Amino acid sequence: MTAELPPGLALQKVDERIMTLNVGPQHPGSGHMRIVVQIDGDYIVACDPDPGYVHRGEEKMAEYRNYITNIPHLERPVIHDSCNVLYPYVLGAEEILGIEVPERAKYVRVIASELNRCIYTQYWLAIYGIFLGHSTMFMWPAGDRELLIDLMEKMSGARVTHAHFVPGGVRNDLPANFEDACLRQVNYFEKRIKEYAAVFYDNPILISRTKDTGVLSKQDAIRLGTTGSVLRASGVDYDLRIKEPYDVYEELDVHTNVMKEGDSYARSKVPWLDMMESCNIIRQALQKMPKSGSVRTKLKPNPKTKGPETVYKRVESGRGSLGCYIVSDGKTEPYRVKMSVGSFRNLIALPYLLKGEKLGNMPSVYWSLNYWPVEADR
Amino acid sequence: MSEETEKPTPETTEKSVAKQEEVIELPALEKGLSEKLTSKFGEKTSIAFVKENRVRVDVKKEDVHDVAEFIRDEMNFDHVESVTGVDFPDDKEIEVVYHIGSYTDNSLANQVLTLATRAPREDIPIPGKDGTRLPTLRDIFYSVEFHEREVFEMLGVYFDGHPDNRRLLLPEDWADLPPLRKDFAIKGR
Amino acid sequence: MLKDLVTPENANVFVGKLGDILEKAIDKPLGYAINWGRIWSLWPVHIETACCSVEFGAASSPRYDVERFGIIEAFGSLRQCDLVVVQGTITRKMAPRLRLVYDQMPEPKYVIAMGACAITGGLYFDSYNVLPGIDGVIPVDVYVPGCPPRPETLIQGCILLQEKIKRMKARKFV
Amino acid sequence: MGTATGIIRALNSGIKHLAIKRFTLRYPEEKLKFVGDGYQFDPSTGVGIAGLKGRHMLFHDHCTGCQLCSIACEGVAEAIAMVKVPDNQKQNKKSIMPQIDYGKCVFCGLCVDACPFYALYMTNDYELSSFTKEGLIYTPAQLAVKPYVSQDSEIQITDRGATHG
Repeated sequence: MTAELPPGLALQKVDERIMTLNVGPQHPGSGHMRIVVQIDGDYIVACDPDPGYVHRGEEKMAEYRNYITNIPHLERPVIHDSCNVLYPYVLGAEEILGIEVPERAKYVRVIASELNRCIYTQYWLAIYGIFLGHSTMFMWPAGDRELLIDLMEKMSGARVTHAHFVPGGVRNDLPANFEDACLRQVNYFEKRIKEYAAVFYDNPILISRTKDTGVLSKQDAIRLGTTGSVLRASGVDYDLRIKEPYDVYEELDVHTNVMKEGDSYARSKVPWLDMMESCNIIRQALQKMPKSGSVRTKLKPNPKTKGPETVYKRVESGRGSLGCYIVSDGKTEPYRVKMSVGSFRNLIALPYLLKGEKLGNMPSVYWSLNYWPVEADR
Repeated sequence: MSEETEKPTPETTEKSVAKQEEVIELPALEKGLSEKLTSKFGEKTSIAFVKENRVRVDVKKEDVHDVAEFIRDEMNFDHVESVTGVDFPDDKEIEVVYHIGSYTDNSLANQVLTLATRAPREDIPIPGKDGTRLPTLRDIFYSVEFHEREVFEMLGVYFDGHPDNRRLLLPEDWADLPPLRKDFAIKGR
Repeated sequence: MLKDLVTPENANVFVGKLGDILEKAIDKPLGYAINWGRIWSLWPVHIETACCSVEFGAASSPRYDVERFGIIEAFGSLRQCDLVVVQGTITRKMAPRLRLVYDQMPEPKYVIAMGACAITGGLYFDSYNVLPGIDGVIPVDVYVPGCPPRPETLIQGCILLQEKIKRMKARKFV
Repeated sequence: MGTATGIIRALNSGIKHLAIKRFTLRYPEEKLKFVGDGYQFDPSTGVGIAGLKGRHMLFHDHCTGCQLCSIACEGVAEAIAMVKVPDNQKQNKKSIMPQIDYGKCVFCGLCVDACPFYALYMTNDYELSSFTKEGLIYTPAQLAVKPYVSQDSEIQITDRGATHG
């Protein structure tokens, strides 16, 4: 004899129990994207991310602009990480146009790139705090990030969209007394972020919300092709600053942080550890940087070869490996520019991780993927 | 384009010749990779170039599945970083480029293997229903799923065997040409 | 006497006239009080449309702290909001959603167009998927230029909006 | 670590901040101090001079009406339009000068890099909000005015945290 179900439940078929829920685009826990989730009670059965709300056609527009006017455009996908998102394009354009970069400019680029990585991660952490209902964790990172924004503002003249890197170096030299101010503020910044441990990372409330949710095993992280902090949180030691050093990263002592758990907690902790590493790199770069010299070589508008040429350059951005594929046909405009961005690559893990998860864990899993919708849509 | 980038043409200046010699010394590992592919597939693959950290292989669309399987199983490349579609209206072809990297093999960590294939291009595209088709690589590299969806909507290349060839980024009511084709003109250009 | 004046036919007109007289009588002091309340409790709706949301977040951060001006941090439920800060690009996919959000908000409601993309399309003047400014979708009260605007510029825009509300007729929405 | 001790530690680390100095910049009263007078470009060396990328400033006696700034902006935002200068103002050879629409400008500064005659610079002025779109269009006469910007405040790092003094 089978157990009798209550009359209401016995009549319901499985399909009727499943409800489709739209999360976003107007929702505090989704940002500028929509996630269509199917839930059975409290559990997510299927998830279908629907990006594209900020798809602006950057790649198409890049085909109509020359190598220098593309610069303000191609940094817009991630404005608070604009140096890093422009970096592979600039490296690729240098190879196509045949431009050498002065030594001092390389160091300035590395400092700017690391400062931007911290600025990006701080904003990401602030939003992670909001998603988890932890107001202090919005206020602290959002305030501390202003210290570094001030440095970038001194360096390039804009708060977030710098347009500072150009093929052949950077656009202007560092202002006077920049090194002292940078060292002072970076040291204070590092002291501040260490305080996050007690209030956030060791906080039992955070741990109970993020431990063992959305576990991505090492094999799956490799199979899904995830990148950046998501990959390193799953136990794969892969960082392009070490594996394929560009500019002057070879001469600097770079370490990466790897965690084995692969859950939301690890994915939220790895970027925080990386920020401390970035502070180390900035200090090293300030020390080794040539004290004077040229920062920009003259731009050549035409590619060095008249025939077709392809370049694929990668850098490690705040969200992981960021590649830029440039096809040139000898004209002053690139024939095709493709940005292979970390957010878009990590998006594939979202339906995979959310399946079987509780609906309440959705924000913590979603934002722990280090995802920035504008970048994924481009 | 592949033949032209393969070897320096005789007209190259002295400077680029000197550069070319430097490059030839460096990529021992890359040479090994390309030889591995040519010894297995022979005529089917053509090595477009061997640069520092970058090897590019051009294959026909019938062979792309076999070559990709060999790259994964025998050469330890395990994920696709990006899938790019490039439109060549003069050749009446659309090139689809897979950039394949490796996480598991430490010696291949700085290598990107570029696998390029070409699909026939139709002047009046009906995405999904015309002859612009390629076999999907999703059963080999799981990570191409969203990238191939993007190529489908941006260039109209249908991937046979892809489980989920739906629209991804463009608006739901998009009824124009696929926007990354060269004959799709943007405002005022 | 009143009973004779008011017939079922003209009752509506009569009540309306009475309301007009009442409103005119207390418009000035009441309107001032209502506007004062609106100025110091602007609730922006939590809709990020593009990358300017970074600087909107910075404006709520401890350094700039727009709560000093009565602009409370972005809020989830749009039924309780009266301010839309359009934070950047409106794509063709987002435009119907923005209109939907705007239509669901109760009167009175104000719109700040933040960033070059929201004002004229900015960098994306020739993109295939971006609207040339949001004027065609929703009416705009204050334009805040920049790409993205500095938080100071946004705060200045908010102060301008408060000035505008102060001079608005509150009666329209009573 | 137990749950109770963890929560107490978290609360404790937050409570310490009651004694820290205020970080808030009281914006309309105090304004940030920037490096220099704004972003400038030196065509003789080909390298810029660090500064804030704010509103432009046009030097009428240097401008020759060559349209290079307008061409540089063409691919970026089309914000610069060359307009006729009224007869009663300083003229140049073609009697055209740039007019900038700040509803389109993205403050990238590529127009400053393009100017070979030291005529177009950027200033520290960033307060450009307006009620109308027309109010965002700055004519050559408006661009010639040097903005008055009071800058007094800067981040200071003390033992009791960062503050704006």
